[in-house]
Amino acid sequence: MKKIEAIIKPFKLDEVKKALNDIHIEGMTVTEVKGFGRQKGHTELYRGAEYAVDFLPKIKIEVVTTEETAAKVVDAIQNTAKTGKIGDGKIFVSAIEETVRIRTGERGKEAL
Amino acid sequence: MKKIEAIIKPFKLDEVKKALNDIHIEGMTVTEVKGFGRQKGHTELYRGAEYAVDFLPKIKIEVVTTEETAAKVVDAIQNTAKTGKIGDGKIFVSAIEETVRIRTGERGKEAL
Amino acid sequence: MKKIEAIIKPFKLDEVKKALNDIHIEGMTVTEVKGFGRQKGHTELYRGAEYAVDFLPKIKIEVVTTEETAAKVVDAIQNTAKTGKIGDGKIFVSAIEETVRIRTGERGKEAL
Amino acid sequence: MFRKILVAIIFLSYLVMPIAVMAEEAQAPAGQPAAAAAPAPAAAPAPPPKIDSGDTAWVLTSTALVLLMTAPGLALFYGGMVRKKNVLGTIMQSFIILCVISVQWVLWGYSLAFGPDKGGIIGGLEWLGLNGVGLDPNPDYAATIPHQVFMAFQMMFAVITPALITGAFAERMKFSTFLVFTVLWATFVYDPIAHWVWGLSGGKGWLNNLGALDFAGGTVVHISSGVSALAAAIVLGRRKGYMTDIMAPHNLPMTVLGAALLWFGWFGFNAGSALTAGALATSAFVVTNTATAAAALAWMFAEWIQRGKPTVLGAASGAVAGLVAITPASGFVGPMASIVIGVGAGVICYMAASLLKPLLGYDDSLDAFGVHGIGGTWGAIATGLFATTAINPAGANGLFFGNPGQVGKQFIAVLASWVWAFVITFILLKVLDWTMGLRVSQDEEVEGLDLTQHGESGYSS
Amino acid sequence: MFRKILVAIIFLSYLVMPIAVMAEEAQAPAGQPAAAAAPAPAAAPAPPPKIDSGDTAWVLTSTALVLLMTAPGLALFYGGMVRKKNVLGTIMQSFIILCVISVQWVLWGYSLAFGPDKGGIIGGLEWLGLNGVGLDPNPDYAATIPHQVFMAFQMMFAVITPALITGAFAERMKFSTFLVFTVLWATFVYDPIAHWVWGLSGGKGWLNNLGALDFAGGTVVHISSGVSALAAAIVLGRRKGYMTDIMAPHNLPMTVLGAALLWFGWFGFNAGSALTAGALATSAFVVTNTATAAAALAWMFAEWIQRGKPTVLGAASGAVAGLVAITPASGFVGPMASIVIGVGAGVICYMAASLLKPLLGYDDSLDAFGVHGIGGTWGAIATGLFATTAINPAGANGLFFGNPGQVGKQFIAVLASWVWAFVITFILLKVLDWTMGLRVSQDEEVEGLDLTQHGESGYSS
Amino acid sequence: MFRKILVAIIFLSYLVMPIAVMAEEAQAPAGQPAAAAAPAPAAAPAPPPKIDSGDTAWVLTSTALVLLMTAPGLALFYGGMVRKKNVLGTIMQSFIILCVISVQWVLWGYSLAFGPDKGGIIGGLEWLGLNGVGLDPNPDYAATIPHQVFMAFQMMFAVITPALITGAFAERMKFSTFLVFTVLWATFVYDPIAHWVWGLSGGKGWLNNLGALDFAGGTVVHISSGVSALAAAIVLGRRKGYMTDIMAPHNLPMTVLGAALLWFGWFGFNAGSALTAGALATSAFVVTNTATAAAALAWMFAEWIQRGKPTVLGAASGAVAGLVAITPASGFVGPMASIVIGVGAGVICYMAASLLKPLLGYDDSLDAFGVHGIGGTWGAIATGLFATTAINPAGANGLFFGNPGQVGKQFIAVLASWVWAFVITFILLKVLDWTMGLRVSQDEEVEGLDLTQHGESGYSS
Ligand SMILES: Nc1ncnc2c1ncn2[C@@H]1O[C@H](COP(=O)(O)OP(=O)(O)O)[C@@H](O)[C@H]1O
Ligand SMILES: Nc1ncnc2c1ncn2[C@@H]1O[C@H](COP(=O)(O)OP(=O)(O)O)[C@@H](O)[C@H]1O
Ligand SMILES: Nc1ncnc2c1ncn2[C@@H]1O[C@H](COP(=O)(O)OP(=O)(O)O)[C@@H](O)[C@H]1O
Repeated sequence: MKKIEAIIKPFKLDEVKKALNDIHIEGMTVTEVKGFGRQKGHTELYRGAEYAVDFLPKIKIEVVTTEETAAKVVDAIQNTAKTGKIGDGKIFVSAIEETVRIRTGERGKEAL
Repeated sequence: MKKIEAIIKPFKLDEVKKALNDIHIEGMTVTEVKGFGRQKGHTELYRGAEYAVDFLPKIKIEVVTTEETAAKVVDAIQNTAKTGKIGDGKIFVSAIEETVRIRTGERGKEAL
Repeated sequence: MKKIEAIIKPFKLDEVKKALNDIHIEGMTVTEVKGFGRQKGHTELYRGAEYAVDFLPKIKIEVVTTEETAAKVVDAIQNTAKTGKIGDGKIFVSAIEETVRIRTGERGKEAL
Repeated sequence: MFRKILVAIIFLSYLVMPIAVMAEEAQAPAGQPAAAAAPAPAAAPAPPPKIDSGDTAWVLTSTALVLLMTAPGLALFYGGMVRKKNVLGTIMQSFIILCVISVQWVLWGYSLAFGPDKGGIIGGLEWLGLNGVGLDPNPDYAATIPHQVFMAFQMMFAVITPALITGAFAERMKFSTFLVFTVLWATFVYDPIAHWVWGLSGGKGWLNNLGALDFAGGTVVHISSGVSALAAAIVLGRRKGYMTDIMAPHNLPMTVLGAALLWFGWFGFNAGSALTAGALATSAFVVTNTATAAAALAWMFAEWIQRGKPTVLGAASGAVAGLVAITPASGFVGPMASIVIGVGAGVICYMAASLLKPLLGYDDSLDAFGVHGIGGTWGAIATGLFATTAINPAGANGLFFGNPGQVGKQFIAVLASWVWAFVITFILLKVLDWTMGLRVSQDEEVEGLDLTQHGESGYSS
Repeated sequence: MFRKILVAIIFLSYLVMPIAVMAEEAQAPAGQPAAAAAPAPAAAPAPPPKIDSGDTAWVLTSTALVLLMTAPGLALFYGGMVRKKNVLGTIMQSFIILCVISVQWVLWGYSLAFGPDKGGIIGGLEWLGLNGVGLDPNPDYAATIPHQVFMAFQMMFAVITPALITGAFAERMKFSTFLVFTVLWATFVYDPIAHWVWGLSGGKGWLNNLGALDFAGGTVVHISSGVSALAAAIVLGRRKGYMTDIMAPHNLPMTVLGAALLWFGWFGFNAGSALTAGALATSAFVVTNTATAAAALAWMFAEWIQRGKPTVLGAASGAVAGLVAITPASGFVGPMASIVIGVGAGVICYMAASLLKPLLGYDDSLDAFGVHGIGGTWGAIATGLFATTAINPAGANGLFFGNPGQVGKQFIAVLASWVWAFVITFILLKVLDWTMGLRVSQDEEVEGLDLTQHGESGYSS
Repeated sequence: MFRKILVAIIFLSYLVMPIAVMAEEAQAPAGQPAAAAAPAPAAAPAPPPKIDSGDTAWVLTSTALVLLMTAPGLALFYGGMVRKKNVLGTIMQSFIILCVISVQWVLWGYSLAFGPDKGGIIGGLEWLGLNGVGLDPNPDYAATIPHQVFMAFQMMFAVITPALITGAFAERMKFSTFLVFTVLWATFVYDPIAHWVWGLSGGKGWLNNLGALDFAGGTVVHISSGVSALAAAIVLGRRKGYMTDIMAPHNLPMTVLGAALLWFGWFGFNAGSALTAGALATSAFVVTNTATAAAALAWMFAEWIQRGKPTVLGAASGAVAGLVAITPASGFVGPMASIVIGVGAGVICYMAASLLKPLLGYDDSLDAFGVHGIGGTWGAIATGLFATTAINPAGANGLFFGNPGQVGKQFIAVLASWVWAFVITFILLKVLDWTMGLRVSQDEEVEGLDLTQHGESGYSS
């Protein structure tokens, strides 16, 4: 099994979720994160103290899926999360050795 | 080494933590996440605008441990996090190649 | 490619970020997490109800990088995040099989 | 089913209303009563009471201040203390009580509590719908302000009292049942006790007659709500996870804001109860502030000494305890006595909330009993100790001023309020439990009142 | 460029000021006018009006209360309803309007609205810079309080009115354009309408002359702002993501806090409008509270019946709707009528916000039109139904008290305000759109007003 | 050890109290003094001063408003500006000062500040424990309201002044030391300066005697606190991470709420200082509002021009700066002058906070010195420029009204307050540093005051 981790712009979450649903991905886990990269941040100003905030709000989506579907997931995310502007984010793919559904104890693909 | 990542229902965290302590797991990292899956969300209503919120609050627990202990960890989590109702969550296991304890620079098992 | 995940003390984030910049790491993703380990927590007191809070605020930094740079990243983090006191945190290294830059569709090293 | 009944009731009342409007206006009070009444027969024995603009300004202001105590004051004080998932449910309870009782009071509550006395037990129905409650002063209650200001000022007391109880059943009560309970409780617990202590129209309420002192509502407001809170905590039972899960307040700045607004509003409550803007209001104002400050310090130091840290929630809770305790005494005691009353309140209520409650094991979630029941009782007794006619000639002396009998009278008033409040509340809740159900389901309790009762989240992004 | 113009304006005005100061003081009003005026010729026909301390205390208090309505009241009510990224931008709009109009009013606003009448249409420029607006009473407006208190009380009305509009264009308006719009709107919409309804110095405003009743600002404040809000929602267009993205309120406790402060402050608004502390203020106070409570319940029950849940935002919105609707009627109707007005307001505004708006598709983001435009219209008409001279001899009877003609007068007042407010606002916004631009860019809208307009975040850690 | 001392002190004082109670009551003031005093010898030269209900209503209201300024006003204004981990510690400082000084003032503070004059330097101990401070008016201070209202009104000034200082040492001071400092500072800095400026019983304070004008506390409240804040910032040193870490305000809506409540409450502060409800209160009210609005705009535009964005924190800070600057002038100047004072305050305080502070490098964390020290100084001097007897015959003319000498008097008052406040505060803090320690440890500073000083978290879930 593969885990696809994507860092995307927050306002793209809804679209990405829909795209994944369309390819029958039925589960995912989402985390609010802060990203640092080429996209530059902003400065904030409080009574003359100027702070450069270079961590930007991003959303991390994690989907665990079978090897076969993994490529489709990557494509779906890449297509929908893309705006073409710097800061669109990354997709990382890694291996998952085992999956368990807590409710039933099912393992492997059935657990997804 | 293995990393066990479990997505569980928030109110189960305390129990799971205790169960892990019982099998001598001395460290873990916990993140507030939002989950999307078979468990359906709820709708919220604000002056007639009805929003379907299908991301549900979940807790992600990450434990890195030795290969030997990994199975025990999975079992401990599965047993305590289970309520039998949809949405109990998943456990994912993957490989960790190296671990470092920042304080001492120890590596590998000693670092856990 | 490797993913380096480090759990550090929150007030060390700025220093670590600078150290990574110095070795030309241009991207990273940061999450607020809670850690449980040897470092003990604190108790809170509300009208006589005493709660032991043993999850401590920590920061998780994730950097995906090439195999060659991975060791440098680990060292940079370990050196700067270290205070020598319990609770400094851990660094975990794992394998990443593929990386995609959403904006361009680039893959592999170019996507970092 | 509840929805259908609602529909019926609402449509019915809406039909009835316009008729009531016309009826009422037909005998409506004159706009400028003093002027209008002037050309009356010159030989009239008593001149028509004249409205004093300063007194009216003060009581109008005080009325607004007491409204502020319930919402946002109490709403935030309580709202900050619950878990995030119940913040709206908790705030809503105070807010909607303000709405419900504002209507109940105008329709029948005021008449029951302050209407023409029936045997010292209850007011008559003569003043239903504010019939006859006009803009001329009613000298039985206050000779220099329009009768309706007095009515409105008292309304705010009738509002905050049931709102105080909500601290006991926080985080687990069904909203629909809660609404019904509120109306019943106001009618069967609050209105009678208010009549006993303050009823004066065409005969005194029996506790009033007895000579028990209660300047601004120690028995009527605090004991009645606090003791009912105890009954509620017992009947509803503990929250799921009580004593095991972490139930830390989700937003203490909100709680402190609420406490500070309570303090601010309480000047209306106590000093407004003088119903004039003069020496008595001043005295009540000063002792209110002093007792509150002393109680906050006392709770803080007591906790500091006993548990090692001076907590912010402790200081805020102590302030509220001091406000509660000084309430019955506020028109009868001097500043030094108020320090003693305050320190006593801080220490006693601290012990009630953090020692007595865990000992006995009931889940009075936000210490409505610990602060209002116990603090109100201490205040009522302390009034019997420290009252002096040097401050208020219309009052009485207490034990320390040579009149030990006053303590006995206070004791009877306390006892009567305790018994009535506990028994009636207990019965009301039991009946509601059998009929509508008091608590939300376990799953709903876990998910929180905000989503399950109201379909909303307190905080989003 | 905007910055440079700013610099110029500021430095210029600062230069001009000291001159104005001296000019003003030269004819400044006496500190203790009554005393100073006393040794005037004894044969003077009318004695100099005497300041009443109680009335003054009440109107000073009321003025402060109405200030509280805008900031923090409305600022938080609206601020809690937007998304996190726009909380400061939204709060800032109310806060800065308070600052801008406080200055505009002193410099020219008061003169336009209340200054010597010019043909019933507008006030003259005689009172620019408060020239001649002193500390003696002006009996045209209020005989027992200093003229400047009346001015200050009215100032707070001029402040809150444009602030109400901001609910319509929340989350997308450019701050610089918004500032300019505020000044223009106050000058060209508010000041004239206020004059029509309330102008009394040396001639009556034309709606006043007509006999339309508006006790505390149903047309002047609520219709004018609500209808302008509709125009703004139409001209600015919908927010990006409207009807598709989740736009849940980011902090409902903040909204409830704001609503409760509005309720509290509104006692100053309505009961303060009596300009004396007596029977009329009392009556206004009581009906304000009653209508508000009834409206909150009505909205809550309407939503409960129709959608299945009683929401907290609904109850808070209903309360505001009730406050709006009772405003024009508050000095003319009795308590039972106020319940009818309140229930009507709750149900009608609920339907406007949750049925009418989605139907027509405009994005009146925080329902400024739905609540103030519709609720204000209902209140103005209802005044024509339920007004009675039994409450206020200086008023008039309404339809239900035998005077059907009053409804017609109310209708004209409503229509005039609707047309003027809509047309002028529409023109102002179009012109500003062509010149300065009304909306922030799409990217800025996504990033939020807080960062892009003000360089700040509402919340950090 | 601190805990043990606490126990001892508390138990001791509790024992002593009941005795004090009796002593006090023995000579307690009459409840209805006017009535009681009436049957006095008819030939008495001066009639007993009569309480005016309107004036009393206004000063009672004002007293409550000034309480609101400290908690929740200032508590939230400051609380929102610190980092999340220090929110409770910061709020607690204001809240507990309210409690501590409320007691200190009643016990000895009022006597030192306003008691029978000793050589123009300090009040005597005759009024310890409010001995002799009764419910009859004291015409030295206010002829138409009970003496105790005046005492309570002044109490609230004594409360807010040390609370203002806490902005300077936010996020790093030890709570126990802070408590001791507060009591000492009130006694040795505030009480004497208050006496110099306002002492009038049996002899004038020396600055009063000199003819320096300070209507509502420019020197007494703002310079004394602001300059002490500078001393505190210097003695305590910078926060760990100052100038390197991000220290953004954790909750700006909270700060704006605080600022708005300060504005609202400040009407009590300034207009209440008239001690009557009439022309003078009105004038003070109007100039307070105008100066505040002008200052908020000035700070906002100054920052907009210089840094490119109009910030919300800037507007809120500017409003507070305007309130500070108009305070000493509020009973002596007209509306146009108040605009000049306000604009000056906005620009000057902006420069102090955002240019001067980084230049000199001290860490006045929340700009207590920049706003209150600098703004108060500007206001005191400006009073000498713009004061006119046309507004207040009991005042004096300033430079622009032909009396250049007044500026000199103002300057002396400013200088005296600066020197006294700085020197005594410096000494007190140094002594406390050697004995108890001023700062929390580095680790505690990193963990935050909430957990380390109070064992609580501001926010949970
Ligand atoms: N090497 C990396 N490891 C982990 N996360 C990364 C890495 N590089 C980028 N990211 C994440 O991706 C986000 C977008 O990256 P950025 O360089 O700003 O733009 P782009 O993806 O368009 O090149 C960052 O904010 C960060 O969260
Ligand atoms: N394929 C997946 N990848 C990542 N997370 C998942 C996946 N499927 C489920 N989850 C996580 O597990 C949670 C529970 O899943 P759900 O389908 O609701 O119930 P169940 O675990 O009982 O089948 C989800 O809320 C989500 O956080
Ligand atoms: N086995 C583990 N798996 C995941 N996270 C861990 C593990 N052990 C420790 N951590 C994380 O590292 C943090 C620091 O660990 P701790 O034992 O307190 O101190 P130290 O790193 O100095 O040994 C913990 O708070 C937790 O977040």
